[in-house]
Amino acid sequence: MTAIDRQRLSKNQLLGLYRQMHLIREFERECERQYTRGHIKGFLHVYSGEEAIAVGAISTLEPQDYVVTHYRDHGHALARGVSSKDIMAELFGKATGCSKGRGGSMHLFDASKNFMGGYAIVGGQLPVATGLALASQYRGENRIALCFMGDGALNEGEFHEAMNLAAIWKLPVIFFCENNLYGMGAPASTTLIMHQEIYRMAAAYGIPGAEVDGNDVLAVRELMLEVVQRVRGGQGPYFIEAKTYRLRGHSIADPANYRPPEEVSYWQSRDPVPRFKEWLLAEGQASQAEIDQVGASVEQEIVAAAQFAESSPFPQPQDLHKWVYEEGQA
Amino acid sequence: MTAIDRQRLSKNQLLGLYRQMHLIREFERECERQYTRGHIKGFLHVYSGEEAIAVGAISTLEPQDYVVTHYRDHGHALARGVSSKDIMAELFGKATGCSKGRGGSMHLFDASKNFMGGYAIVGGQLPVATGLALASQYRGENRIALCFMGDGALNEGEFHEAMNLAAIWKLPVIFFCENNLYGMGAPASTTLIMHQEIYRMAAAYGIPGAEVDGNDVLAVRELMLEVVQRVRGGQGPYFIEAKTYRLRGHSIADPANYRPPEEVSYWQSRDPVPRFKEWLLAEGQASQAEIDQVGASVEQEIVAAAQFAESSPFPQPQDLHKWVYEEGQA
Amino acid sequence: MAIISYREAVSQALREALEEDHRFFLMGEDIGPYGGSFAVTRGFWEEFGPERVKDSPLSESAIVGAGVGAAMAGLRPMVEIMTINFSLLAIDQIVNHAAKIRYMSGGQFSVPLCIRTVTGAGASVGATHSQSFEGWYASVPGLHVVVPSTPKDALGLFRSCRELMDPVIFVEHILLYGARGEVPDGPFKIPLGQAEVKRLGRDVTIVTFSRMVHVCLAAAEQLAVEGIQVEVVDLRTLRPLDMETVVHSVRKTRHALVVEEAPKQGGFGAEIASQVQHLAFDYLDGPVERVAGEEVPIPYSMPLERLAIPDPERVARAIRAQLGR
Amino acid sequence: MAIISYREAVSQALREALEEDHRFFLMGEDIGPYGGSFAVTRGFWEEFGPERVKDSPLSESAIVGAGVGAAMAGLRPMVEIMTINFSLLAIDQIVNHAAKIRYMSGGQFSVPLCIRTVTGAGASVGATHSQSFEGWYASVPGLHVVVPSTPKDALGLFRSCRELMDPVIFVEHILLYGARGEVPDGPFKIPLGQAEVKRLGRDVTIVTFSRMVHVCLAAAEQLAVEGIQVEVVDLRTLRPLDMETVVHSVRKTRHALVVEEAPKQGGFGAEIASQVQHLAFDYLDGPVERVAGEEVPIPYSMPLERLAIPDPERVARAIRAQLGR
Ligand SMILES: Cc1ncc(C[n+]2csc(CCOP(=O)(O)OP(=O)(O)O)c2C)c(N)n1
Ligand SMILES: Cc1ncc(C[n+]2csc(CCOP(=O)(O)OP(=O)(O)O)c2C)c(N)n1
Ligand SMILES: [Mg+2]
Ligand SMILES: [Mg+2]
Repeated sequence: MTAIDRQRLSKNQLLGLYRQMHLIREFERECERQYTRGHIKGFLHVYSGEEAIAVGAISTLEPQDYVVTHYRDHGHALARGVSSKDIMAELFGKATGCSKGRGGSMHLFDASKNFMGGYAIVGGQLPVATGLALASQYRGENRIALCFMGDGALNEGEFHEAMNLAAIWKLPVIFFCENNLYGMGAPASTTLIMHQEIYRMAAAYGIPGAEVDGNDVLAVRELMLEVVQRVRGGQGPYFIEAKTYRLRGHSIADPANYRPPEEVSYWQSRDPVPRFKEWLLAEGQASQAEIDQVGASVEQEIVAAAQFAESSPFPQPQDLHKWVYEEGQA
Repeated sequence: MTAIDRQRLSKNQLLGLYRQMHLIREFERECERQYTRGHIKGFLHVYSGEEAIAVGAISTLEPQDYVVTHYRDHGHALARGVSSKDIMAELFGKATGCSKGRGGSMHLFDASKNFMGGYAIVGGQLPVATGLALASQYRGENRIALCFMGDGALNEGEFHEAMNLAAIWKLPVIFFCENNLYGMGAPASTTLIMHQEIYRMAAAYGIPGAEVDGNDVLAVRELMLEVVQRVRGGQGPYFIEAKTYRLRGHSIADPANYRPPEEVSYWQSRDPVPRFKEWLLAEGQASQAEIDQVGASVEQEIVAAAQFAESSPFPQPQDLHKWVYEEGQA
Repeated sequence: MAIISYREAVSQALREALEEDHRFFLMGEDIGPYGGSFAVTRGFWEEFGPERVKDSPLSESAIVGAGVGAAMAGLRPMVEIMTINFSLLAIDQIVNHAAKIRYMSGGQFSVPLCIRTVTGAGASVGATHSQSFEGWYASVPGLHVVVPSTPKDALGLFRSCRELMDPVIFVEHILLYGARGEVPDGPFKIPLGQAEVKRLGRDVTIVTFSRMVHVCLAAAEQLAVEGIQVEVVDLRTLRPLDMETVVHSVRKTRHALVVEEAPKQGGFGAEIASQVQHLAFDYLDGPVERVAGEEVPIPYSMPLERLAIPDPERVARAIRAQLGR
Repeated sequence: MAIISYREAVSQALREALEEDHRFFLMGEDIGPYGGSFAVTRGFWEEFGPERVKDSPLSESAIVGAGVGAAMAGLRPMVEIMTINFSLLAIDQIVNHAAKIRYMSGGQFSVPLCIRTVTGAGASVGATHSQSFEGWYASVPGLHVVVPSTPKDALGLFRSCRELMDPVIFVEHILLYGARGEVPDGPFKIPLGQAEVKRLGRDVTIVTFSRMVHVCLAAAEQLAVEGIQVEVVDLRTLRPLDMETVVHSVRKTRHALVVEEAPKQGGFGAEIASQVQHLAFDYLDGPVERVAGEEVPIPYSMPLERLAIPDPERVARAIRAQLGR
């Protein structure tokens, strides 16, 4: 991890990355608790174990860039700076939520952060991201679109169509595959021939592909810094595969019994959050006191988020039809 | 073309291949005439210029094998032995047609030949072919499915899904791309990054891919003989790209003005039908008299087909609802 | 008579097919070791093996298309599309291939393909995951569409579907899996195209299907207390559609209300209303009424979601208004 | 007043958008050098350049999805899906993204995307290429669905669509491109949600749209000779749906016939029939009748195809029967 030098990250910035990762982890823990208490409904897919990706990747973007992701989207939203209060309120179905309670866990949006949405049809977000990149190209802006997907998305036809379109039109989009080795319960090895080198599938579209350790926030950052520069420079799309692991089941309803215990414990030992923390300490980039302070501040933030969510009002019944169309349209 | 020795084709067999190619060419000419006379309606996409592919490829199959193709399907049907009368009657919309007048040019079927259909949604036939191969595998048969597609099909998501499914389940299916350099009016260079080496796209699925001169019937045959053996032997799917050219517009309504004249004349000089004829003559595999005899017999067949089509009855009005469901079902 | 859940009924129906006829096999996303996302196929993979319980990639179009091909070749694929929302990714294969190949081939090929899928809102899973497209499929010539509301209907109808030589969309409701009900012993079957009167009444006929049957039965209970006798007709299949049973009931009650979960405009309920007024015009004491989903994407927030789909109170209110009480 | 063709009207509408506002661009299969498969965009590529007339790969889902993204970013994409049949390959993007993003984002994002496509049977192009799915789209909250029958309507309605901040499915009919008609000079517009009485009559109201307007007008001509005065209401847009104009007419004529091209069961005509009987129950002298496509995939063979879709004779017969003449 000498990336640190090349990245010229200050101690503060490093601690900031750690804080985001820790925040995501704790946020997801709180979600699980709130789900059990019945405050969060429906599907709940947590991001625990994959924090290094969202944090590392999104930290390299500019505010004007677009972020698009799939339904496992809390981590990306938090890393993009969407307020934890607004996200938690959304999960509670409250009018103060980042999608005003209309979207729910799988459909987070925040226009003020160019957080263009969580998309719950697997693979469906890729064409949308392509269109955002197209708009940037069309207007001669230098915004890029960063599009996250799971390994499962590579099974879908839309992956193929979007990759091809982005390639042929040289669009400024980064396709970022979070390969956590499983779709829902099916290991990628049973659904994708190239599961061990997913990034190589990009070659079929003439798109450069690269692989990175998805549990190493600085490695993700390092690769992204290069890729962002290239894509912003007009050299067309890029595909990144980060190998990672979800430490929990597919959703809160899934005990994930289909996973071999050795596999789980191998990945637990590579848990990106403690791993980064230990590195910070070992390298003297942060003191235990600073780490503790981050812990306390995150805890406060989570408590505040849950309180905000709980005390916020539900949407008004008379607003049921609001936002189906632009105000004033049928 | 020393393929001839390896393929151990008798003179008779060689002449048979030539007859099929010539039949397709003349059949398509007749279609264009009948279209102008108003006997054929709707879309008419002729196969002229691509004869070496259907004839070469299908000649290597066994009767129990499945053939599936796209909407430009007259050539494949004829090469598979579907009667020219039945096809022409179909194009006339007659009750005696190979699809009883219900399908039309883009939807030819003949169960007796395991000709499983022309499919008119670009890319839609690939999953169907995959399913036929699956049935063979499931029952432990050694039938294979041969699935034709245009280069345009590679833009569609279904290409991707079917390739992946066939690969992951190791299905006995041959995907055969007829790369005639254009979709409708769009050159493949504007729709596919890999347009110059389409066969290499198969690598993304771990499927072996090979390229062949699609205007050389013996070359197509030679490659197919190898591939058929391999696929029948249970080694999983295979992808073939044959470069070719349609000598006419996309459909009869298309003057194809978008094509550079030099390109057209280059490909005219490689026209597979005269090319094979000249080779037969030059190699002493056929005499001019034999060629003339083929010409006469094909002419007779075409006349008979047109007469059959013209004199056949239209479907009965009371049969409009027949075959929506199995007899006796709502 | 045993009392089993809707989930168990579907599960049993599938197991019977697998046990009795080797041509049947299952194909779908996460139906293998995961056991199916609604646990319908739990244990199947272990029992019948990966060749007959085929865990597929996330490729809706390819698995439906592969089902079409395998059916053309003489097998009996049973394809699971995890929810009807995702069926939109395979709808081309369903509409242009499964439904049309028999016709377009002039009767040469059959497509005995069963597509099982899950419909419905009310589970707080948001707009993309809460839709009801069964009405669309019911408008496609060449398809059968089955929408069971009880364990008995699910099992009995599935047994009939197995015998069809044409494609079926078998639509289970996401909120019904836990519903329990009596199921006759023995190999009973329920033919397609026979609606069932789920409750007798003389004042008004409700025509409905799938989960809304239960919502309407609950409304009928409430109204019974007020002296209003509601007859509830469960269509059970949308294609074929049994209007005879419906009209028979409406001629008696002289009032009809159609209830469905999908948004009202263009919902399949319109077809029923249109046919009722046509076939029973002279018997109706007032217009055919409709209660349906609101004209909104289904909101995640539960209080809003509840407003977006019919519940017993809304149905009861509509009937009171209709009868002027 | 100029007399121009439907094709020219659409073409002019697109040209205006491209000329007047750089946010508009076209994207679609073979709309470039090929000129569009129905020649609507002939010459555009040369005139406006490949950046604004984007010839796309055969990737219906990707181009609609890209349209959604570009619209969210503030552009005004006009995507051509070559025919409505192929829209099934993009229907997930239309239904789950274009139609829902405003709602699911709590109003933060708009999707001002116009999808132009071509519907209809009668061109002898077989079952997969002859369908009419506009009714499905008209059942999706969040979409607008426009179905012009004349050059004037096409131009006037498109001008209104340009101003919308929500997605529109603009549905042209394959057999209407050559139809000619008067178009006012100047920048007139036709708002969405306003049906038009295309012919006045006192005996019966036909409610219809798209090409069937012309079929019904031809039937009305025939019937006029027999002394039957038919009023023909052209809905012009299916979502929003103007039932006021329809009901106003039916209250006068006391008879309603709904005509559409799609197969009858589950067709959008059912919605209209259902609403008419509901809104005009006391004014109707008999049930609302419907003439629609037959319950078959569209056969290729022309004599059969003719039987499968309504023609003036069938409409006239239905009206005679309805009026007992
Ligand atoms: C088109 C579609 N098919 C199926 C589903 C159901 N589903 C939701 S998540 C999921 C697994 C996705 O796996 P992956 O893309 O690897 O993401 P991960 O959950 O591993 O982050 C499935 C099958 C869906 N939402 N959309
Ligand atoms: C899904 C779909 N999109 C568009 C069309 C319209 N279309 C018919 S043929 C064709 C071009 C196909 O090109 P290719 O696959 O290369 O076949 P070729 O005509 O060259 O043989 C198009 C766009 C279609 N039939 N299906
Ligand atoms: Mg995954
Ligand atoms: Mg081509």
